[in-house]
Amino acid sequence: MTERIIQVDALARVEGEGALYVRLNGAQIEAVEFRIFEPPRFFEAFMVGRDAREAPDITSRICGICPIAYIMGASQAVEQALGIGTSPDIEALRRMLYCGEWIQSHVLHAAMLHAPDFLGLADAIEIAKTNPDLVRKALRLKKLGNTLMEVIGGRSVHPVNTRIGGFYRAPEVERIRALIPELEWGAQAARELTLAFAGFDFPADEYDYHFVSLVHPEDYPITQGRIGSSRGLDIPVADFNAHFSEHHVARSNALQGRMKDGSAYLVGPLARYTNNYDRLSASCQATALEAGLGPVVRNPFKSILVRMIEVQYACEEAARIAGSYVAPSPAFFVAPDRAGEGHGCTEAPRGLCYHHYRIDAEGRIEMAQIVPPTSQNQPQIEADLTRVVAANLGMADDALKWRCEQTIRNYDPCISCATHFLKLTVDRV
Amino acid sequence: MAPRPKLAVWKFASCDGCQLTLLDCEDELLAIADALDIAQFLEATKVATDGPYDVSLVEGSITTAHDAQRIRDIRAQTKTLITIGACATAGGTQSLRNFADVDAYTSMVYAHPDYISTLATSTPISDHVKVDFELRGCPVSKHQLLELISATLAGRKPHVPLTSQCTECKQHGTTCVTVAHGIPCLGPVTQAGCGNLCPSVGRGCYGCFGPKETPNAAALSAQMAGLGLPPRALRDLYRSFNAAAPEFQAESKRHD
Amino acid sequence: MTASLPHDPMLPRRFRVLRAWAEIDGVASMELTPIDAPSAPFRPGQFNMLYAFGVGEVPVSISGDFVRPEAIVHTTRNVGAVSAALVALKAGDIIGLRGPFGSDWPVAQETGRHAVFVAGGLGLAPLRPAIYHVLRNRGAYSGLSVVYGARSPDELLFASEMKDWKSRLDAKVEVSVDHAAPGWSGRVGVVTTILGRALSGVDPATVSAFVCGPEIMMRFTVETLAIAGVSQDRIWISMERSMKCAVGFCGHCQFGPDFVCKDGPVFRHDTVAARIALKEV
Amino acid sequence: MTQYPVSAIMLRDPSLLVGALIAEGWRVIGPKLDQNAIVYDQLINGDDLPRGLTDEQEAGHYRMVPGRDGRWFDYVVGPQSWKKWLFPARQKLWSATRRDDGFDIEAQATDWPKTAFIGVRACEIAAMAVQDRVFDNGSFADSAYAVRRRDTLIVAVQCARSGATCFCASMETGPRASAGFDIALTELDDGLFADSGSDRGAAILARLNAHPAQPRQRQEAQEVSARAAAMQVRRMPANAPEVLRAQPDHPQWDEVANRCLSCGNCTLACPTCFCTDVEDVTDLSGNHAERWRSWDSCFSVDFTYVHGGSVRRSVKSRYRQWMTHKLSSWVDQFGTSGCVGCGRCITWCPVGIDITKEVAAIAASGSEG
Ligand SMILES: Cc1cc2nc3c(=O)[nH]c(=O)nc-3n(C[C@H](O)[C@H](O)[C@H](O)COP(=O)(O)OP(=O)(O)OC[C@H]3O[C@@H](n4cnc5c(N)ncnc54)[C@H](O)[C@@H]3O)c2cc1C
Ligand code: SF4
Ligand code: SF4
Ligand code: SF4
Repeated sequence: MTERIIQVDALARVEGEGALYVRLNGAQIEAVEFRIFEPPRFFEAFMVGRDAREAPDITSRICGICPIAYIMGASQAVEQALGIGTSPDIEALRRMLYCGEWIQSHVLHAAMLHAPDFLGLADAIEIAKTNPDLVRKALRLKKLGNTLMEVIGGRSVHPVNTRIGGFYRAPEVERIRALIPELEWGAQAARELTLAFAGFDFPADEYDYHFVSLVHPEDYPITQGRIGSSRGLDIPVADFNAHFSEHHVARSNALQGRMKDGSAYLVGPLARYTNNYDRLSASCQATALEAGLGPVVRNPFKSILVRMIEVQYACEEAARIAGSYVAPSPAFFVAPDRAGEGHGCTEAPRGLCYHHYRIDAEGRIEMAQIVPPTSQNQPQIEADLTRVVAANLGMADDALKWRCEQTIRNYDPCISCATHFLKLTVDRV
Repeated sequence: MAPRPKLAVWKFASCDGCQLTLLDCEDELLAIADALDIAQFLEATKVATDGPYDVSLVEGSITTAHDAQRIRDIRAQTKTLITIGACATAGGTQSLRNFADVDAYTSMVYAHPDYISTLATSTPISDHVKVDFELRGCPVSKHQLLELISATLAGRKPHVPLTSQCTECKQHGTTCVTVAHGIPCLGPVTQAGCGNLCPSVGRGCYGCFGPKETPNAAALSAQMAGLGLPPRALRDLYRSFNAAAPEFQAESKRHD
Repeated sequence: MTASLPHDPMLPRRFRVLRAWAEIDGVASMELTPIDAPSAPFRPGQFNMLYAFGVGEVPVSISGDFVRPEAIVHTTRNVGAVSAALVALKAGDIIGLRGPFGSDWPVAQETGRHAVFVAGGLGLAPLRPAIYHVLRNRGAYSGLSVVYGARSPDELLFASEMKDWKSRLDAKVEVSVDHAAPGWSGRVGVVTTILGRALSGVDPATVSAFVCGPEIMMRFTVETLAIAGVSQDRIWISMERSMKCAVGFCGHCQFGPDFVCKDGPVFRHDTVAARIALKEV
Repeated sequence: MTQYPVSAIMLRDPSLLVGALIAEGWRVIGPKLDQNAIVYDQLINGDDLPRGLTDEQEAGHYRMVPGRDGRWFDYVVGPQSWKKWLFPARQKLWSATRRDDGFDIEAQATDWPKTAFIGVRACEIAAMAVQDRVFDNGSFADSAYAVRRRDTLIVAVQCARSGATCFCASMETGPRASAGFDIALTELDDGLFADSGSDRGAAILARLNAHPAQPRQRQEAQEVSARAAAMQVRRMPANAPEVLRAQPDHPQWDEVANRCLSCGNCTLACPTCFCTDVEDVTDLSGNHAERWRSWDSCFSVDFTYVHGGSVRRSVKSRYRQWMTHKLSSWVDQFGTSGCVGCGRCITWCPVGIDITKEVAAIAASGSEG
C-alpha cells in the first residue's frame, strides 16, 4: 500500500505556532507528531537574578491568553517563599479575577476557535454569516470576561493591578457590584451556548484518561487545592516534581510532561470536571445533564461542552463573589527580602500550571521552574491523535486532516505557554 | 464598492497577547471583518489567502534564522507593514537574553541542545525589514489598535502621540505617584498610550510602551536614585519588556 | 443649561468642488463654492482651513482672485495624508472649510510703488491673488516684477499664466530653476541669482517686496533685497507653522509673541527679523 | 470695600454653604481628598470636604499631612486646576456623517448644568481671567468656554497660609483675591468670614441666615491674607518679561535642558496653559467622523511639526518656548503674564525644576552681559 502523509505545517486557531505530522503505511501508523516550532523565549533562564517580586509581571508575558494563571502561580510561589500570607478578601478577589480569565479564554476557544471545527467552517466570522446571534452572544460573553479583568486588573492582557501580596488598589465596591447583572446574564448565556453546542455531531471517541487536576474539598478548583487524579493521586502542590517530570524530544521546542513512570496524563477542563464534579453548582450540573454529560466525560471532543459549563460556573462564581465583595484592606501585604523556596499551582483554563522558585536573601530569584498545561498534555495529544487516526483510516486525507486538527484543538493548546522555558542554546549566524 | 483591503496578521516570538487584543475588540470584530478581507490570521482562522497584502500586522520578535527569512518574505508581499507590541517593536521580554553572558548561557546546555536552533538575540522587526508604523505596548492598547485600523481604512494619519505617559496622567486627572507618594515611575520617559493604567492604581509606570520621543532617562534615574532606588533596581526597571529599545538599553547599562 | 455654539469658529462649513485640475506633478487646484452660507470675502495672502472628510484639516492659502469670493481657488501639494485627500478631490465632492484667516499682503496700500513678488516653489500660490490685484490696477503702481524660482522646469507652477504676464510690457517676469532639464532654455540657479536682474534699474527706495517660499529661501531673498537697498519695512514675508485651529486657541503656530494664524501668516519683515535669525523659535 | 448690599457673614461650617447650594440646584465642585491629594471633584454633600489636612509642597514633592485641628482649607493648591472643568482635557468639537451627496456636519452642544466652584484660590481666579483672554482673543471666541464660564458661580477661599512653592504675591495675583468671585471665604479661628463679590453671591449669603460679621473679623481676614503673603519663600523677579526676551541664547537654557524630562507635566498642571491638539476620529465603516480637541503641550516634538520636520526639536528650545511664552511673550499677546504664581509647575515637575530659580539664574548672569 502507498504511504499517506497527513501534514499541517501551521495549525490554525491555536495560540502559538504548532504543526502536525502523521505518516501512514497502509494501515500501519508510522509516525504521529504534534510539533511545536514556536521559538523558545527562555523565561526561566533570564528570570534568574531578578527581584522575585517581578515574577508575576514577567511570567505574565509567557502567555497573553492566560496571564492570570502565571500571575497567580508566581504570586503564590513567591509569597510562600517570602513567607507572607494574604487575606480571604484578597483571595476572593483573585478568584474573581481568575474567573474573568476562564470566561475570556474558554469562550474564545469554544465559540471562536473550536466550534467552527464542528460546523465545517473556517472561523467564527463564517459562523456569524449564518448564525449571527450565536456569535454575538459569544462575543458579549467574552467581553464580560475581559471586563472582569479590566475592572479588577486594569487590563485584560497582562493586568497591572496585581502584585505579590495582593493588589495595588482594591477596586471600588460599586464597580464590582455593577458587574453582577451582566454576570447573571453571562451564566444564562453560557448555559444556552452549552446546549447549542451539545447539538454538534461529536465523533464517537472515548478514552480512559488519567485525569490530573487541583482538587479542593469545598470549591471547584481555580486558584487553590491539592493535586489529585482520577487514579488516586493526592499530593500537596510542593510534591509536584516527585510525581511528574518533563522530557525533551527532538521534534518539539517544548518539553513534554509525563508521570514519573513515563505514562501520559491529561490536565484541563475534562480533568477538573471529572475530579471535582461534586463541587460544581447544581445549576451547572443541570446544564451538564441536559447537554448529555455525566459526571465523567471521556470523549475529548466534548471538552467544548465542559468548557462552556465552566464558563457558566465562572459567571456564577464571580457574581457570588461580587455580591459579598468588600474592598480588601489592606489591598496588599508587603513582602520582606528573605531567602526561601515556594511552590504555586493554579488551574489555568487549559489545566494545571505549576510554579516553583528559589529565592536568595536579597529577594532575588535563584531558580525558576514553570510547568504549563500544554506541555503536560503533549504526550496525551499525540496518543489521542494515534487513536483517532487508527479509528478513521478509511477517511479521505482532507477529512482525516480535519479530524486530526480538531483532535488537537480539543486541548485548546497554548503553544506560546509550552515553549516559554527551554534554556538557551545559541546558534550563531 | 472598492475591494476590501487585505489584512494579514503574523506571529513571531511572542505571547500572542497583541493578536489577542485584536480578538478582544468584541464590539468591533464583526465590523472589522466587514471592512477588511482577513487573508491570514492563524490564531483565528483557517483562511489563508496568498499575498500580496495591503496591511500586515506583525506580532513578535525575530529569534531564529528561519524567522529572519520569513519576515523578509512577508515584507515583500506587504504594502503597509505595521508592528504590534513591544516584542515586534523592541524585541520584547525575550530580548533579556541579549544582556546575558552568552557563553554562560551556552554552558547551561539542555539535554539535547541540538534540537533547538535560536539566535543569540531577540531583535525587533525593524532590524530586519522596513516598518511603516510601530504600535507600542505590551500589549498594545485596544484603543490605539482600533484607531490604527480605522485611520488606515480612512487614509488618515493615526493619532498616536509620542509624548510621555505623564500627559495621559494629567489628562485623566491622575495624581503623580512620584511627586505625591515618592513612588519610582518610568512615566516621564515612557510613551503614552496604555490609557494611564499603572499610575491610576497607584503604581509606578513600568515602561511597557517603551521610550517616548527624546526621553531624558539619565535625569529621571538621578531623581529615582534620590528617592532611594538602588542601581540594580534602576537597571531592572529599564530592562523589562522594552529592554532592547535603544534608550532603555543604554540607560540600564549605565546602572550595570 | 444646554447651549449650542453660535458661529463656532471651530466648525467647518461645507463647500462643493466646482472644478478640480492638476497643475504640476503632485499639485492640484480646485475651485470651491459655498453650500451652507455665502463665503466671506478674503484678502490676498489669507488662508482657509480645509477639511477632507475623515482625514483631517490643514491650512491652505487662497490662490485665486479675491474679487470672486464665490469661487474660491486653492492650490495644494500632496505631501501627506490630508493634502493627498485634497489633491484627489473631483468636481462635485464636498469638503469642509473654515476661514478666511490671517493677515494679508498689503498690496492695496503700496500704491505708487514698484511691487516685487518673489516666490519659491508653491509660494507662488499665496502671492497670486496679490499679483492679480497689481495687474488689474497696474496704473497705480510704478512697477511690477515677478521673480519665481522652482526646483526644476516641471515644477514651475501656473506656467501658462506666467507666460501671459511675461508677454505684457508693463510687467517684468524672471524665472529660474535650481536644476535644468533637457529642453530648458531659461535660467538656472536659486531665486536670489535672478532677483538682482529683476531689481536692476529699479530705485530700491521705491520697492515694496512680497516674498513667499521655504523659510531658507525667504531668508536669502530678504538678505539680497537688503543688500540692494530695499527697506526692511517694505518687505513682507509669509510664515508657515503647525496649525490646529487657525484662531489662536491651539498655541501650535506661536512664533515668539505672534500667532502665525492670526498675527500672520504675512509679516512685515522688520517685525520678525530678529526672531528669524534665531534657531528653533 | 464691598460694593454689594449684603454685608459679610460668619459661617460656622462651609458644608452649610455646600448644602445650601446643592439644595438650590447647583452642581457643586470642590476640593476632595483622592489618592492622598486634594483634587477638584463634584461634592455630593458638605461631608465630602476634607478637614484637618494640610499639604507639604516643595519642588517635585507633595504630601498630605495632618494640619491645624478642624481647619477646612489649610492646604493650598493641589495637582489639578479648575481648567479641568472649564477647559476639559478632551472635548468633542463636532461630528460629521457621510451622505450620498457629501456629508453633514453637526455641532457639539455644550452640556453644562449651573455649577458652583467652591474653594477657588486667588491665583486660580487670576488664572481664569488669563484664560478668559485666551478664549476670547478679540477676533475669535470659544463659545463653549464662554458658556461654562458664564454659568459658574465662584466661591473663593482666601489663603490663610502659603505653600513653599507659592509665589503669587510677587505676581500680584494673591494670596487675597479682590475680585472675580461671587463669594469669598476666609477661614478664621472663629469660623469662616464670608463676603460677597457679586449680586448673586450676596443673595446666596443672605439666604444662609447666618450672623453678620463684625468689623474686627473683616480686619482679621485681611491680616490672615497678609500673613500668608509674608510666608512666601519664592518670588518671581519683576523684570522676568524683559530678561527672557533679551536672553534667547543664555547658557542656562542648555543647563536646564539637561535636567528637563520634556514630559510636559508643568504645562498640563499649569492653570493657564491652553495649548491643544485636534484629533480626527473615524469609525470602522468610514461613514462617521468626529473632531476632538485635547490638551497638548509645547514640550512635545510633534507640537511644531510641519511637513519635513519639527521646528523645536531640542529640549532646550522647547523649555525656552514654554518659559518665555509663559512669562514674556504672553504679556505681548494678552497684556498679562501667563503665570499667576500658583507654584504647580514647581511642585509637579517630577525632577523639581523651579521656574523662579531658572529665571533668577538667567537674570543674574544675563544682567552682566
Ligand atoms: C498659512 C499656511 C498656508 C499654507 N498654504 C498652502 C498652500 O497654499 N498649498 C499647499 O500645498 N500647502 C500649504 N500649506 C502647507 C500645508 O498646510 C501642509 O502641506 C499640510 O498641512 C500637510 O498636511 P498633510 O496631512 O498632508 O501632511 P503631513 O506631513 O502628514 O502632516 C501631518 C499634519 O501636520 C500638520 N502640518 C504638516 N505640515 C504643515 C504645514 N506646512 N503647515 C501647517 N501644518 C502642517 C498638519 O496638521 C498635518 O495634517 C500652508 C501652510 C500654512 C501654515
Ligand atoms: S508585546 Fe507583550 S503582549 Fe504583545 S506579544 Fe509581546 S509579550 Fe505579548
Ligand atoms: S507657570 Fe507654574 S507657577 Fe505659573 S501659573 Fe503656571 S503652573 Fe503656576
Ligand atoms: S520642566 Fe519639569 S515638568 Fe516641565 S517638562 Fe521639564 S521635567 Fe517635565
